Amino acid sequence: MSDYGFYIWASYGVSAVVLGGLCFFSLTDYVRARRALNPTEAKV
Amino acid sequence: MRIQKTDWLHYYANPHRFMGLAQALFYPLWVCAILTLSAGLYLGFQAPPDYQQGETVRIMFVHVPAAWMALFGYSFIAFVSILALIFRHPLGHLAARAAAPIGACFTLIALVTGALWGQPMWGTWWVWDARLTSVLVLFFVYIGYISLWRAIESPEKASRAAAILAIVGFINVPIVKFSVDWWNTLHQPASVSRFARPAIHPDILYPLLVMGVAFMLLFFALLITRMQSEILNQRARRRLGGDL
Amino acid sequence: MRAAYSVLCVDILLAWRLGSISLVLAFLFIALTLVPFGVGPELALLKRLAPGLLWVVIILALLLSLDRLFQSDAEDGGFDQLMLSSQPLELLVLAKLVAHFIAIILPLSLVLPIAGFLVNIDIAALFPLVVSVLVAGPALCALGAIGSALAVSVRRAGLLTALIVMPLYVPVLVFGANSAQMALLGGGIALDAILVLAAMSLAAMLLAPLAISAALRGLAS
Amino acid sequence: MTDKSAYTYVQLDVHQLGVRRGGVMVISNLSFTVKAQAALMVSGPNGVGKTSLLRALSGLLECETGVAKLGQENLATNMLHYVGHGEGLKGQLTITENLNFMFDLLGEPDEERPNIDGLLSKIGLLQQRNQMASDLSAGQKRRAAMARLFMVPRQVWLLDEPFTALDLGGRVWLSEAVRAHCQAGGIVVAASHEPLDFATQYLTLEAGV
Repeated sequence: MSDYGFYIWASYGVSAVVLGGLCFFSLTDYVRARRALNPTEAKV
Repeated sequence: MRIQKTDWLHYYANPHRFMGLAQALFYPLWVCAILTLSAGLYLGFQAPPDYQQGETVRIMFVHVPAAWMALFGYSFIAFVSILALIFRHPLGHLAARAAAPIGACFTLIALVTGALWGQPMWGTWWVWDARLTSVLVLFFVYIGYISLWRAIESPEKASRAAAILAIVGFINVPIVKFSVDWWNTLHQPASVSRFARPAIHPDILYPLLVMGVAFMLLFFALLITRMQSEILNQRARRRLGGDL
Repeated sequence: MRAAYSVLCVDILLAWRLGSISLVLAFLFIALTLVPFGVGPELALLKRLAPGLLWVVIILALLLSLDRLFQSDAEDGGFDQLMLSSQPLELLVLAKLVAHFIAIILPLSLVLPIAGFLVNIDIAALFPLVVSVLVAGPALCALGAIGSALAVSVRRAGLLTALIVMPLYVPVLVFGANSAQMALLGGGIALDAILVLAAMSLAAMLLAPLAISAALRGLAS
Repeated sequence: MTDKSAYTYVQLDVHQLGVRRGGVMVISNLSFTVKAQAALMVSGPNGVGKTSLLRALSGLLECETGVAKLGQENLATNMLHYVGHGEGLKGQLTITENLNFMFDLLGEPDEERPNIDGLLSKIGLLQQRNQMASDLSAGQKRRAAMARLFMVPRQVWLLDEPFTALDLGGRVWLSEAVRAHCQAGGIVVAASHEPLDFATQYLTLEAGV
């Protein structure tokens, strides 16, 4: 793995950053939308 | 609008019913996605190096499933756009809009990992190979689609325009693939397709499939999350509008 | 048919009076002038690049002309008239596409021999190039018009239209430019590529009016 | 349809109309009837959906719900004229060219072309016949847009703010045209903020229904 370690780790790293970022933003958006509606919404 | 009770597709046309389903699926989907992803990663690093590509074969475990998801994501968008445009399914536009950034991210991953794999293999970051080029065009299609959503203010107009673009783009993608294939034979007649190898070894195949399933689960987990936020935001806006 | 014919004539007349074509031609020549500054004035290199360069520049020039294709109609209420016509909107849209072909692509392909000399085009490649542009022209108009129609309600639609249209243009560019390029290798006209272009043009001219009308019905109001 | 006096006397029924615009229902569940030979004036504050109503009736805007019937038939494009805010004139065409184009679009394929000069004198633009539409004043453009009403006979006229930019003479002239049209069995629906002297029926839209 030593020769190509950089490329492999970079691949996984980029994927993790992109997907992780997408998950993070999707989930925080979701939580924010929930919070914004919660105080006024009867059933959660 | 007449809703037939027997038609499962229209049963979930109602956002409230959809929210119920989405909430029931929310945790199971996320948990399954994360578990499968861990399993896939584990299998990927356990797999022995490939006899041709050596250790770099591990890049394939993200690259190939990401490319699958890039295509699947766009097909999904086109499919729900047809549902929305022709059968007037109200959740179609919502699903298409929520799926676009997810598909674009997978496409980006496929491109970047493709380049990172190309550098050690061919000594260059980018080759104008038919597959890579098609995926690049697909990425631009995604970007155009997302930009169109953002550029049009009125939600009905935006959803209509985006749905038409999704369908047009869906017809376009195979034509791009076909034309780029032809173009490739013209310029590098002896090129060997890099992915087509006689029978993939099971050591490689299993991690690949597990990662594929993991990405698919992740896609749907993200999809229902994004769709739910969209519905909640719509409700909030409507409530705000009602108060004013 | 009278309505469609009238749309065709009026659009050509308007393009003529507004001078759209002179702008497009000016852009074509200016863009071509920039090329030797960029890649160097070496004639052999230019000769090899010429067909592809001309094709790329034509596509960029066309993108400029697409911007206003439907927007002026949307602004002055012209679409309301088209939609209230006794004729189907699809037919009138088709007439507009044909008008755009006649008003922009025809003159563009006529000046190609002159423009070609700026980049030292091979005489052998010239005729195939003009043929490929003419055969691909309807597809270029139709696909570009889809982008223009989708972005019709966006105020500064230029970049957005380009972004939407570029991927649609890829197959046309591939077959168009390469059919002309093949002539450099001494093959004459690449008939199979021209046939593919013709098929694309036909399909685009048939299908694009449906997509455009569907878009305009919901967007132009 | 060829003879103006040959309209059958029917009423226009609008039933449970719903129109969505910008994500909200601007009109919901609106029902009303315009009697035969009547001119309905639609009024109401800004943003209440007057223009949307006219555009929905004309078919330019898709309705979420509801139906409009002229007599027994569904109201269709070839039964109506719509004159809205955009005049639909091409700035770089002369008035004569514009009117010819208008006729080509609106007329049935076998319909005979009316005398354009006669039409121009009727709307008071004969002197401007060879001027580019972009050179006309707002009122003159408005008159030119109204020319379609006399060019192709259609039973229902949908007029959005018909008096805007028209001078006194223009208003008198338009009112007379509307009365004559109603006399012949036509129906007019006009949205306006200012009083319309030709109105025989009134509908006030209210916000927040």
